[in-house]
Amino acid sequence: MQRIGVFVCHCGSNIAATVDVKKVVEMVSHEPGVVHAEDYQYMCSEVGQAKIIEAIREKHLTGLVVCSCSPRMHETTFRKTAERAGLNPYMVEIANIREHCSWIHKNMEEATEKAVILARAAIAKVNLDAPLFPGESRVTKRALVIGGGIAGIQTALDIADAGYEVDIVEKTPSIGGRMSQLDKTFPTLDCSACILTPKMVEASANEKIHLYTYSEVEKVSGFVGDFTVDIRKKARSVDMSKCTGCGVCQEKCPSRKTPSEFNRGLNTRSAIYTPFAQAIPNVPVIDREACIKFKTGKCGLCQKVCQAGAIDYEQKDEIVTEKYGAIVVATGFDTIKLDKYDEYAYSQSKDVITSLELERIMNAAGPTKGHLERLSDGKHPKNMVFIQCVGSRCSDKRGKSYCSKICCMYTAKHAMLIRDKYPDVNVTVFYIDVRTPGKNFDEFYRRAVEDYGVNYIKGQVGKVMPQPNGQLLVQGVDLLDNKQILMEADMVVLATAIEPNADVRRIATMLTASIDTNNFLTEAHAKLRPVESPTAGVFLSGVCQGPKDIPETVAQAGAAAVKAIGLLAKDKLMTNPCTAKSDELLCNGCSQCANVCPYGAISYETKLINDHGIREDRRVAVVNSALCQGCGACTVTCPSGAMDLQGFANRQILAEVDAICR
Amino acid sequence: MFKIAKSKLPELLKAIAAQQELFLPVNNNGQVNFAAWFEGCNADIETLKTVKSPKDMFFPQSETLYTVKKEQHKLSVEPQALADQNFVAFGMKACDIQGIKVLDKVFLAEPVDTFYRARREHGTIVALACHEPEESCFCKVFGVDCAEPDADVVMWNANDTLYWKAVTDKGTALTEALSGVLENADAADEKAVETEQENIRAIVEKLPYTNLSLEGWNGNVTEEKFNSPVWEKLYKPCLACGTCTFVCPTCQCYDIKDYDTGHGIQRYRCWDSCMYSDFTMMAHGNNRTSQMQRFRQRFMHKLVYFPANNDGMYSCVGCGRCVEKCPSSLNIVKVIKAFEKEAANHE
Amino acid sequence: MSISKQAEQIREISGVNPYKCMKCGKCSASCPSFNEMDIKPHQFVSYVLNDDIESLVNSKSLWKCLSCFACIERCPRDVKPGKLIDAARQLVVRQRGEAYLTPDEIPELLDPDLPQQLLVSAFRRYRR
Amino acid sequence: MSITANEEFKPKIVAFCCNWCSYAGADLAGSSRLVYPADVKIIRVPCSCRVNPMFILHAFEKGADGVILCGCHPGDCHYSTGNYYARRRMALLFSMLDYIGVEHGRTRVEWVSAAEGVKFSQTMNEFVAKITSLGKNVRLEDLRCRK
Amino acid sequence: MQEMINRAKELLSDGTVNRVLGWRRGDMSYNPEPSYFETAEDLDANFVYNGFCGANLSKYMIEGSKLEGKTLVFLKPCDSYSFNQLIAEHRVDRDKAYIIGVGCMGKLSFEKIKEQGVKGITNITIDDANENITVETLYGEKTLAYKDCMLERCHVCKGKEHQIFDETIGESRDTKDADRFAEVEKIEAMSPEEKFAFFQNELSRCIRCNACRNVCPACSCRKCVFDSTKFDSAQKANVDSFEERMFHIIRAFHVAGRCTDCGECSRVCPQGIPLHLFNRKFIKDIDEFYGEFQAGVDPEAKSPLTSFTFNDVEPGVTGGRR
Repeated sequence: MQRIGVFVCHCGSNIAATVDVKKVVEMVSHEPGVVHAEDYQYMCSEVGQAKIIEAIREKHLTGLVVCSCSPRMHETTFRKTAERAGLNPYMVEIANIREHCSWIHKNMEEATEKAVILARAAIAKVNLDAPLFPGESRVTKRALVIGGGIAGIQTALDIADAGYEVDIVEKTPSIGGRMSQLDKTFPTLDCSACILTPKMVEASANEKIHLYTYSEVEKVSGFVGDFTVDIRKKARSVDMSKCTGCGVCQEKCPSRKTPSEFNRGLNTRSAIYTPFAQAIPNVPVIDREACIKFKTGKCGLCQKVCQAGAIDYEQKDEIVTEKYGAIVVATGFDTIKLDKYDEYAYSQSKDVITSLELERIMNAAGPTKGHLERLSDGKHPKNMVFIQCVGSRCSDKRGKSYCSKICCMYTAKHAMLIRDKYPDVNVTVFYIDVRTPGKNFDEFYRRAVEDYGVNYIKGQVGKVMPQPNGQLLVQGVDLLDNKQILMEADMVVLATAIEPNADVRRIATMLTASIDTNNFLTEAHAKLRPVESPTAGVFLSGVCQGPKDIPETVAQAGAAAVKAIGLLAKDKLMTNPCTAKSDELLCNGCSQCANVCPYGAISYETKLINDHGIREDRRVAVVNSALCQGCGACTVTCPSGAMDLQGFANRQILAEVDAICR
Repeated sequence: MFKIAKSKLPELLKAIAAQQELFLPVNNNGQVNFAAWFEGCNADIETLKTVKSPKDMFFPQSETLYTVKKEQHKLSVEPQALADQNFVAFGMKACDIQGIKVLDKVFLAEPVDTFYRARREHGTIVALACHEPEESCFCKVFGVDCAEPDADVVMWNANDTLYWKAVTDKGTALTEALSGVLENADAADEKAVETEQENIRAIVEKLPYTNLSLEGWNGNVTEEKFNSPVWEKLYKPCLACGTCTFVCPTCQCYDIKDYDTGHGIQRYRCWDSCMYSDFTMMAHGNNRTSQMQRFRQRFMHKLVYFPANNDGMYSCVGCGRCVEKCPSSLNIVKVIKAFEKEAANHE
Repeated sequence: MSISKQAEQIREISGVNPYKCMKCGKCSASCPSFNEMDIKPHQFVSYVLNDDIESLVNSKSLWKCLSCFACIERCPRDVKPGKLIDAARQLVVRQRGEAYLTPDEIPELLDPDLPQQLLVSAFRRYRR
Repeated sequence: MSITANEEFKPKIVAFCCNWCSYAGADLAGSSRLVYPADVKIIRVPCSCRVNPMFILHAFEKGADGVILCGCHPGDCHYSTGNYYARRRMALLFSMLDYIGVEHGRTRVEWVSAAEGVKFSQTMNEFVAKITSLGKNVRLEDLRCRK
Repeated sequence: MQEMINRAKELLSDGTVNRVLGWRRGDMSYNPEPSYFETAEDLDANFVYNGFCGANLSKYMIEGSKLEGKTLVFLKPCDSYSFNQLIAEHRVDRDKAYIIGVGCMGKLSFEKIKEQGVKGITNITIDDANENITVETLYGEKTLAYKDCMLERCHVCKGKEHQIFDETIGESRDTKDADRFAEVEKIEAMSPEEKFAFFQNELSRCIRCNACRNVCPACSCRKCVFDSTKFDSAQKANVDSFEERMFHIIRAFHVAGRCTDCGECSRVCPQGIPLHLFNRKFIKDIDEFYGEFQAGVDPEAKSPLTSFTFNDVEPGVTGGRR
């Protein structure tokens, strides 16, 4: 049995005017475990706290109940008071007799009775309280960034800038990501490469940053501050230390039929390749699927022409194991597949293209060397139609329910660039809504209409029909005119919805980070913690969390970096002791608790258990108190009651219920 | 001897209920159990076996022992009043009555269980001979004659008539109080009862378990049976539920628990089952740890320990409820037969 | 806002939630009978929402819809204007008291003005 | 003990409130002096997902007349997903209580944010009125707990 | 049956399995028991498979998984759902089991036979076509239609497809002739007073023997909350009607989303309480609220109570319906 002291606060007249505090003191003094009860004007004052300390020392109290204002106000105060008197701070419970009682009730008798009941509930809870101690864990001062696009690069640069080591793992042979595929960027029309390349160079030159390109995260274990990650460095077949990046191998390679990933399959590349001219590192890889040497054993031309002797057909995948304190996910996006949107004839005509493909066509390093031409016959188009919201804002099963956010702006950009460079081309844009929230965004869109004469039609396209003469017949509607429109076009550009990179599912599972129904990674709080994952130590950067344009991505990348730096700056992590705890003897190992844990705090171990004389190996749940945030979802999922929450234990809550109902 | 047409059963019951509290087999949604009589209840004396044995008329599944009340700082203890109303247990079978005798050995021996004794003293047992014994019955093995139950009053159910014979003073007193509804029986009726008894005994001879042998269970066999390897094979299908114990007429183990009513404590006892993992889990914590041990306990108790302490009286009465009700079809007969086979293999 | 019984019936028959419409116009863009209609497919939703079922059932569109299902297939919001207009037709047919025709009753009821499409649509609806 | 006609029925109501939204909402109701009946007693839990159906049945067993669970609005859970689990659990539990014949309305879930002091107080007023109209909980109480 | 014995003997002798988990012939026609077999002789003499082998052997594989080597286990179609669910919960080890899916003609209920006025059974024979059963008794012989003697669960059978197996033996017959949720719907249509009276009456017979819990493959807890002191819920007697209600509601809740509707609870209840009505209510609700879900089909599937969608129904809004 505890030795409990009850302290009833008057809070001036805030409580005492409606609650008979003397009566409360008198009533609770009869409760089991209560050895001391007193009231005072202001319990939170220095004098009030001194009274508490004195009582703890003199009456050897083991638990405190303070009947006062909301615990949200002074729970911490009184916990510290208890600690000063040598009592475990978690042996304190607050009965909220101000906000929940005196302030809302007028009748003194009624309010006093309720205050007594609230005090009894708190006493019942303290009776079952146990001292709790925060845990400590160390922090590895190194961060991992998964994804080497603009989000990953910016995060890495910011973390490195603060003086911490940071590794970037990039799946493709070069960092740069989606942004490296873009031609110009809105709303200022800078050349994408001109602003991205310096960042890429900076990242590769920074001695705190280590790049793992052509590599993938294979396995993640551990938890916040102490992750262990296996990284698979795929065999490049080119020795990075020897290669000078001269490019002769790529020129000589006889296998040239592989569709270029970088150019979205609009042209081909060699089997040994760097994705694009400014690639970092500027070291090619051999695509073993396409390479004649690997397929037939004959060829080896690249090895012969390489003066540096960098070609190494024997190279194997390598697993590197590293430790990290924080992980930033920056896996980016891709455009959705259009196979379910046959009405736009994407698969039927080469002249129906996605906007990202148009970026490559417009780019001087692209498949058409920057000339706007039809891919079917190389002719210069006269009429171009842009269709918005292809797969975005679709609540049916074909598309995505969300707005992809960037399409309105890039379509305005495309329309404007085309009209600027080729004033002879008529550009029509079919839109549902034009969404331009952003600094100088609406002005940008209006310029396309007002200064460049782009024809914006409010309405959608129902069908694109390729004609025998190579033209595309577009059937749409002008809602403002209430007319159906049939027009011929030479090219149709689809503002295709974006979706998280396909790898994100696998990565989220490894990190036990949660993802939503659209595969976007979930943030810890939609408003207040937008760059943190609910899994402690995991941060989100860029489009993996939700659609974003470049400025937003860069801003979020910086924010994620700050959060990671904040974590890395700590030497030790103190953990909240009100965490879940599993009773090994009762645990079934059924995994249901882990299924509901938003933090991935629960893992399973096979352990030798001695259950009253029966010794056997059992699969049991283990809660990592560094990760557990104490929500209690697992405790209710656990059918055997093995899982309980310290500080809010089952029996404590039941005791409160008993005290209220009796 | 007396008699009454079976069609007049409702009147008989009403007449008894007018005198005393009456418990009898009542059909509730197809399941027959002993329950308090009420006007219009679905009395069923044709079903041979009630699901639960009638033991809870004397030893209820749960009963309050005393109550502690708390007001401010004061505690007061209120003892539980003992049963003080007479009641009739109507339609009990011979095996169940033998079950009560087993309970008597436990609860009426020193120290006497006053709750049980009060109920025994106030209860009048009106037995019913088993008109059509069933295949799961093996009361004869334990010396029970289901054609002639040992009770305050015995009834036979034949020829659409209930024949009524008072045996004890209690029985006679009840019979006298019912003179308004019972008719006097004549010599032909006496003859009919004899015929019914012969019929019953003839069927009993044909029952599949009637010749079950208890050889090898008497005498000083504790060590031998306890250490037998047979248990290890036998217990495997056991689910560790308490069905067998709760339908059994002789299982007498109980647990004592406190219930927090919010304004005090009610101490009550309730049936416990040796099949449960927390059986005899007391402060020391060293209860039987494996289901094999718990399983063994139940049968060792019935067939070895109990007779050893009670002049050879087995605490199984052959009612066959466990044969019918065990979810995994285990029962005491299979246990006895398994040991018989084991013994045969050894020879 | 309380809605009329007719509007409610339309919603019930069609199983369409008109509030889901985002007014993109893809239905009208897809409709092969667009030019013959007085009320355009993308407007159907508004008429139901505005509870003007009267205009809808008296419209030409009711009988011009081919039930080709292009709007139903392509609607990105699962609103399916085709189902709405079909439901409006059901209303009219039911009001005429001919809710449950058997195929052999049809020939004598045939009205020269009745579009074949309606029959096709009705069979589609009741083919189970 | 039976309730006589002239004795006013004072329901016992247990309100489980999550620490982050609803408990703060109740605090706001308090600091805004928004009156609701004293029959409501609040138990603080970290999250609505901490509330085990057993707690609710236990409250009824011990004589509560109504139980209400308040949590953050769906999507606003401090722990991201807790209230979604709570919502499923309670939907099933309440449906079961309905199914076994407990009066509809003895249990309730309400999402109350930290800013919704008014909603908290209104909800409690409504709930107390509902329970008062339903009367004493006799279908789920343990008779031993009666005085 | 002979095919099963032969195959079991083969697998025993070639060392694939160390033992066989099946049904052992009882001393009455109707009481075979779940049992292990380790020798060919034992199998020949005592193995049985017929309409009375209703027991679901999946749960025995929890202990079976701890034994040395593989165990050959015979699973009926409905048992295989339970086995899958136990795999999902890591309670059985797939690698420790060699599963033979056995055909099922519907399983028989001793209670249903007795309900038809049968007393003093001495022998029961089932005809080859499984159309009729002949009951010999001390009081004469009686022929009953197989269908009339089937367990309730077989009338609402989920289908005779095995969800998991290494091989299958024997034929099955479709026995479904009733709607699985008809009984639940009937209760849902009652007034609250009628519902309360219905369950009050049914549960008044509960003796807290725990047979329903202990036979249940979903109730696989090492220690049930009702046996532990963790919740102040340790209860074992029918002291007051509340406790039975608490027990059965919480039991149903704990298995909600995990219950495969194998029907064992109702089969074993000595008091004939239709316990499946609780579980099936939750199954029906889950189907209606969150989309159709059958536990035990896919061990990888997330159970409805450990997942959610943003637009789930609100608690209580579905209530109060009649």
